[in-house]
Amino acid sequence: MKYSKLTAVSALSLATAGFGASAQAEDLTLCWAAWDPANALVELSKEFEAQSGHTMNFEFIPWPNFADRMLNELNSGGNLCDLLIGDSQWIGGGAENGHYVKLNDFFDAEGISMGDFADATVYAYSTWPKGSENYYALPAMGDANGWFYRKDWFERDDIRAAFQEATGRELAEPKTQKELLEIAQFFQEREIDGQTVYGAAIFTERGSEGITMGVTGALYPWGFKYENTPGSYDMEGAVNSPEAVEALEFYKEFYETATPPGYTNSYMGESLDAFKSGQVAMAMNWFAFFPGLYADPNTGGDKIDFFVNPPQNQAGSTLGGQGISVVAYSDKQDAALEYIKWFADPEVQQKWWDLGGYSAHNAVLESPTFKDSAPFAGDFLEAMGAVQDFWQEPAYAELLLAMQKRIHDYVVADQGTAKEALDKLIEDWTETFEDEGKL
Amino acid sequence: MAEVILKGVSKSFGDTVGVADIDMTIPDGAFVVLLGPTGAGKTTTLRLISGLEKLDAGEIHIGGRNVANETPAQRDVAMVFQQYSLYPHLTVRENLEFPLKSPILNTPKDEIIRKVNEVANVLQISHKLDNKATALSGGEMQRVSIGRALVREPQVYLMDEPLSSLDAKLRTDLRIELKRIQASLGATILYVTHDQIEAMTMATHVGVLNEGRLVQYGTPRDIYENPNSVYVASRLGQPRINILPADLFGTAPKGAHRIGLRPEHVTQGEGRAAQVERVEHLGDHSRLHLHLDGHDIVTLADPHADYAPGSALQIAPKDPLCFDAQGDRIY
Amino acid sequence: MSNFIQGLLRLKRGPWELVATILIALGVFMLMQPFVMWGFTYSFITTLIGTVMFIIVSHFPE
Amino acid sequence: MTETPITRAARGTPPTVARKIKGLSDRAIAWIFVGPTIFLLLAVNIFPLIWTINLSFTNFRANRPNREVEYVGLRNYERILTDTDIWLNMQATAHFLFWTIVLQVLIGFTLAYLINKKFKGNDLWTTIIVLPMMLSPAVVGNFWKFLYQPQIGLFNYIVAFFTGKDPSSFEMLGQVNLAPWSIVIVDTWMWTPFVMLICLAGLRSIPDYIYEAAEIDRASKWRQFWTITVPMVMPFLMLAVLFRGIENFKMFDLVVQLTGGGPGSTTELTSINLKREAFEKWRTGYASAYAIILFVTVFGLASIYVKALNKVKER
Amino acid sequence: MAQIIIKNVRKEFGDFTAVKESSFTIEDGEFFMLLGPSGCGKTTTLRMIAGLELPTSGEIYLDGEEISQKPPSQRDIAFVFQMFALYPHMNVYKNLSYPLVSQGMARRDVKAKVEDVATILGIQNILKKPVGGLSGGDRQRVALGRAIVRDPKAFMMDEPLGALDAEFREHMAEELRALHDRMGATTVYVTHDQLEAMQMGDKIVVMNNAVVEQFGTPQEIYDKPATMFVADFIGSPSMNFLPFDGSVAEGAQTVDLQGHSMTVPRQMQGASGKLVFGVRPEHVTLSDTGAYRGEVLATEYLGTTQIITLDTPNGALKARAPAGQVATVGEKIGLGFKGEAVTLFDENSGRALRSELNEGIVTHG
Amino acid sequence: MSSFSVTEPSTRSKWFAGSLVILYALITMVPLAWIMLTGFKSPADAISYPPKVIFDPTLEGYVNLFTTRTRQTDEFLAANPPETWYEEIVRQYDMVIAGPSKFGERFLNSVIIGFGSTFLSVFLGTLAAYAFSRFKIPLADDLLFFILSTRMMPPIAVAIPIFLMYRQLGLSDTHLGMILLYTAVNISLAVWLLKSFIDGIPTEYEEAALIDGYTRFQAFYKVVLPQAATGIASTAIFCLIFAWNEYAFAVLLTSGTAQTAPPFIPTIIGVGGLDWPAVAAGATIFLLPVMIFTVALRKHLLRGITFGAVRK
Repeated sequence: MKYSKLTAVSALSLATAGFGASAQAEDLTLCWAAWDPANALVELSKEFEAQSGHTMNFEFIPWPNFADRMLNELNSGGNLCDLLIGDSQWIGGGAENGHYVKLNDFFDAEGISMGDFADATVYAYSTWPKGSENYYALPAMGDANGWFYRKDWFERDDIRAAFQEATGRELAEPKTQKELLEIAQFFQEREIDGQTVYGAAIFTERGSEGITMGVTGALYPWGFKYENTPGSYDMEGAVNSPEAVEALEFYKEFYETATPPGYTNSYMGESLDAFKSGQVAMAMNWFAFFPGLYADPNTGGDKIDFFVNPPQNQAGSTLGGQGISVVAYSDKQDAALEYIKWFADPEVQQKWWDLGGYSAHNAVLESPTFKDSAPFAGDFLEAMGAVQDFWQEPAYAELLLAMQKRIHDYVVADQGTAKEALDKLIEDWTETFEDEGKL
Repeated sequence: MAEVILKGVSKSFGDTVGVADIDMTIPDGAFVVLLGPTGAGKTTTLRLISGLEKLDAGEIHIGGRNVANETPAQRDVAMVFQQYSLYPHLTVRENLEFPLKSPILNTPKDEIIRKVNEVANVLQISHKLDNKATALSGGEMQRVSIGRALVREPQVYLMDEPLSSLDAKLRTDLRIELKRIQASLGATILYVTHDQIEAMTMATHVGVLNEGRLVQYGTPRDIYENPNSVYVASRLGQPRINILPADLFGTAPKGAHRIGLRPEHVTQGEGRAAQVERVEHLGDHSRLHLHLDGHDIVTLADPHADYAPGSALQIAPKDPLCFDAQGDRIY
Repeated sequence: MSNFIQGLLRLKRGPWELVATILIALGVFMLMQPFVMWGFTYSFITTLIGTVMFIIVSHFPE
Repeated sequence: MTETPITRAARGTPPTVARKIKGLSDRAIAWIFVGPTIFLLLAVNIFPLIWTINLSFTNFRANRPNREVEYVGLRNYERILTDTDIWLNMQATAHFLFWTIVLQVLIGFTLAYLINKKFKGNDLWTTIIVLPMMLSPAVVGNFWKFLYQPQIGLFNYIVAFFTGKDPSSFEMLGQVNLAPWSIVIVDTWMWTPFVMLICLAGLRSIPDYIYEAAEIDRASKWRQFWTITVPMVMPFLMLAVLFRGIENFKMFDLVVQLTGGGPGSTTELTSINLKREAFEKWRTGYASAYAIILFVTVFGLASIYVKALNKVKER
Repeated sequence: MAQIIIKNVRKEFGDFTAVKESSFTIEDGEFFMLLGPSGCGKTTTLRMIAGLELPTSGEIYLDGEEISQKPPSQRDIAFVFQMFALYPHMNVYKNLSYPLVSQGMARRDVKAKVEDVATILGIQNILKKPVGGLSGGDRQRVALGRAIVRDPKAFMMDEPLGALDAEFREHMAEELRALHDRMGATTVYVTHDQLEAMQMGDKIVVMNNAVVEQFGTPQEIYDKPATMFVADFIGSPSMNFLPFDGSVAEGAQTVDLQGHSMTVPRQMQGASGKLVFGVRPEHVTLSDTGAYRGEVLATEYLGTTQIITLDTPNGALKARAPAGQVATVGEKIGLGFKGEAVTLFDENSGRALRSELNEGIVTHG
Repeated sequence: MSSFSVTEPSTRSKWFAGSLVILYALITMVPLAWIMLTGFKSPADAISYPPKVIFDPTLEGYVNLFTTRTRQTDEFLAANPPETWYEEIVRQYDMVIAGPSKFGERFLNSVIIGFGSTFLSVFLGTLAAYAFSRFKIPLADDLLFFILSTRMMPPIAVAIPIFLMYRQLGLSDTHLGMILLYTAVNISLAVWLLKSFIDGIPTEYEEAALIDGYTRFQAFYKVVLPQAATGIASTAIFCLIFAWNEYAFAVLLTSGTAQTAPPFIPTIIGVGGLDWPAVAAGATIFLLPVMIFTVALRKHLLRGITFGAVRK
């Protein structure tokens, strides 16, 4: 039991039984964020250990530090990680700066076809330049930002009645962003079972990517565009379009009128906490957490249900998710590739989904049983159909930080107007693209 | 033991002159005291001989050897410092053993024990051998540091005001003891002090330094009785010699610019009338502070003689020392 | 005051160090003051001059 | 000539022993002793500094090794020094600096003054008071974050207890008007002992006889305080203020853990801002210029500090 | 200017008694020395007079007024500290004016007064200088200036020359005494240097172990020591003590020392047992004929005189002889003592036996 | 009235001063005491409102700190009854201990890097301090200022070129790299502090040894070193505390292999949000050595924090 569980691999006997591709057993380190799916991956990888004889080590870093630490690691040419499940936006930098191993030859040799994976995920997680057939990662974890709510409260008659009275509508999963806000405002500071509850937990985190990921959940449905013409970097009129301004003002209103006190710097963890402790009626978060939420003994099961980020002017969800890449500075690349090969196997992918990971393999997603395999499975497919991602430029970090600052300054620190914030954002971004030589 | 010869020894520190052009011979077995005020170059001379400072010019010979390029270790001298010469982290015994164990002497073990015990006996510190050096009284410490010089048989002992940090009583006792040890070992000692009593009582030779120069070198009696300048005359003698205009008591002696009158060389009851300013009763004698034509004169008197301040007293010089305008002695 | 100016003229360390110290302090103040933008803009050069001056004048005689 | 160890050694000893006796020259020892330190500092401090100066004139990005590096002259400096956002960061730093120093000096001096009354057990209590400053600022920042949690945090609870407010009605770390004070409070908690210790050294450096002289000179206690205590502690206080000034000007770990610069940019001190530029945005050239600006400022303050240090040392 | 009377003053610090009941009187205008080894209580006594310490019991009168429990500021006394206690952060002028400003004197008056004092002490040219860079002598002058600027009733000086180097000390002592002679202010001066005390003092109190051993003029104390401690402490070399077992009757004029009869002043008090024959080195005469003989151990040349150390049947003895007298080490010489200057002591109590010589000085029984 | 002296504060003012200082000391201890208490709380108690002062102590925080845990199915749990007390603690959440956490490793890194850099900086610092104290070194004042100023530099600013250099040399995230870096930062303190200690050892001792037949180098290690031992020891502790507490360089230049505890502790997470008892436990373990050292150092504290300028 215990410690031996991880290392209970009798290396020699099993190494030969597996792939046999590498002569020696290696210690591989896989780096990822510390969250529920990571635990699933540990479970899943035991099989790989048994088959290949390699030992898997894991370096899981909490989300707020994840990008910081990993990009730092890559940029310093470190070989801490052999395998990296890196955020979708990193792919540009990873490819251009040679952090990631290009996988085309390997895929060809091993017969792995990107056609077997969902198009949106291949586009977002694997390719650079976008849409080209240059692969730097294998889609590992599909993800998008979605919502969950207290189904038990939504179903309570007293609450339903009160809602009806307040809004003249039935209390149900919101169909638009504005309805979402209305529901949240309804629950704000409502007394339920002797406890004051609040509307919804949204992302407001400043340090890494939190508030951007949250606010884009409003921006995309309003029709926000990064550029007027894709690839032209002409942001004036797109980024600060009236719709974008409205969406931003909406998000600020949401923050001010329908979130629990103290949620000035909250991201995934805080959102989960708020929900699990029964403080909020709704919360936004990544699909990745949904299996865990569903399994939660207090607020899971039939107390919880899920919905896709509601549309406003159009449908739109913020893309999450990651591909798995081999780090170019690793000196165990062969073993790392072995892992990818193993991971790409449809059976493994199915198991991955069963354990709580979001597979992007068509064999899994298109399986007839998929939709009913979990209460959020259908929502997941729907969300993935309308996802948008942040800039995937090599200068992504700079672009993101600018947005973090401008949005947080406006929404949380209450400085300036929405238009000013977006105007300044365009200035920042323009400067970045100028430095990049793209403008 | 050896003779030490200094030839034209000079040393300056930046703009300040340490010592300048010193010629001096310290005969084998002599007890030479260098006397002078702070900054006269006494300690510098000592440090030059020991090799702690490097010469600017001149030569130093120890036992006939020119030591210019030798390290302190190679010169084979022993030195007693004014203070801080005992290693506080060692016991008395270890302190005494320290020089014997040096790579240059590398004395065999039983020899070390023998010598240390011997020296401890001489200095009467045998019972303190295993004490930490810091647990000793000031007098004992100074005895041990002298002992640390004595365990060796160096060419010459150099002592830098070894008694100055002790109180008066102890100083008197150690003075006599040191003199006795020197005599019994026949050691060559170069001893630095600014205390004229020490210079006069212990030395076979006294060298008087002034601003880095050796101004007179001779026996204590010689220096006291036949100083070659005003400067030397005022170094020795307590109360200090009266330096007066040559013509204060009538015609000046030929060529003399100033005369030096030791207090005991003032004859009372004849000559010019001076005014008694103050009488200090010092027990064994009294000091009379006199005033004559705007000059202060100090002379001695019987302790019980009754002089009232303000009264007059006739005084006359007896065997004055005569100096020229530069302060050099004429006769 | 006249002592101070004389010290400056004779390249004495004390008064010059004082001038350099004041420049550095002024530069630091300009860097962080909330009043005028040009103060912020020219703070760096002020501090730099003060610091370089300090290094030089600390070798002047006392 | 008498037989001495030297003559003996000179005659028959092999050169190795002679060298052993003679040893290295003082000059050689001096360089051998200082050399490694200077070398290490050259390698780890000076060489990188020169590199930074060089980089500050380029548009280099450390995360884009394949891009061509261009010299852009003073453009990085120009950008930084005309950037109102950075100016705002500087003002946030100034707020932090000013208030921490004011509070620490007031409380620290008062404490030192009280401790100097030499009541029984003052040593023990002094040691206890000193503890916070020796701790890791990052860890301290981290657990103060816990203390500042609305509702569950001890700080809010205690404030609520004394003021009757609802503990969840205010958020030290999240509110624009409170966040700057949240870092001031923690820094003051942590570093007041430092100012206190130095003031205490200052107070203890005033010999009793000075007060006795003043007493003989018929100065009142009040006059003694202002004409003797305060001016004589002043050099020490200067030392403390300069040191705290330098330290807080480059403050990073504590604040990163506490507020991370937020909310918005209200507590984004220069170091945090610089870290974002250098290690998150990876605008290395630009950040280098930024670093040089901080360098020069700290260097200037440090030279004044060393002057103060030597002044205190002379006492 | 004032007379100071110390009456049964006692001072304890916790368990430690610094000064046992002491009484003496300092006359108006006197230069009064408190002399004793370190730790004898002399400084504590001085500080009690100044008000820096309050006595545990006893009275102190300044100019007829009982002041023993008043703070220093109400005593009108100036104090010169051993380490000078100049205010290090002020310049000379500020130091000198400090007591005046503290009293609330008008600015113009302060200036005039400070300049006056500076002129007296010859320090006008350094008024603007910080005290840090001054030489020892100048510091001393500033410290004195700060004391006299106020025209206090009395001056207290706590080893004011102790921090100066030996060469300058003698000079400064003369300056100080001259200043006193000019101003005529009552001065109480603490020192451990017997020569300084003899040279400068009008009167001396010798203290040892918190007790006043003797009180009198310098010559009186030298000639007629009341205790062995005083005899030993005063004079250099100090008094020779030749211990002997024997007895002396009241009225006796000789004592028996190792079988030799020695003249002594007529004794007013009889004693027997362990006694000590005390004679000053200058009262030892050397002769070839003397029956009481000693072996020369060492000679120390001192210019006009020399000190000859001899080994006698009663122990070591030092004699002061003219420098010209020849004495070779190892030689045995006859010794004579100047009988009328001899003091006999009781070794156990350490007290001098009463005799014609010390009549009126030694009163106790 | 018996032991009055004008400079001695009265009993009443002592009492008053004493109580104020003690009050401050107690207030200042509250956060520290709270964090130590929290280490012994259960996660629920840690975030309870109002904050709990009295609670059932548990070692859960410490167990969580040192282990990683996974949730298991009921069947699995039933089949494997807990064997140890710490296993039992996690069982109440239907979990099992999966292995050791990274905390031990990071703590060990702190120890290795701390002691390594301390040794190096004290070793080099002693040599340099001796040279500065005893020999005429050209431009010594400027060198000393330069040495000190390196410590004043903002770590983030220094980190930029260091990062690039280490990347080039392959020193990123290595123990050696961190040891060298901390040594470079610490050496200034070591040189200044030790210089002040060595300045306090009179040169006469070495001169005596030189005359007694020893070489300069022998005099250094036979005479100076033993006397400087206390100074060296306290310098070492100061250096150790710095390396122990350092965060900025650690967070920028290490990511795993050589990461020290300060950047790691704040990232200890539990299921969901931060696992405060585990964080508190980590903080307690991490802070405790420094507290002990502080008490041991109290006599040299001032010297250390003022680079040797102020002696107490």
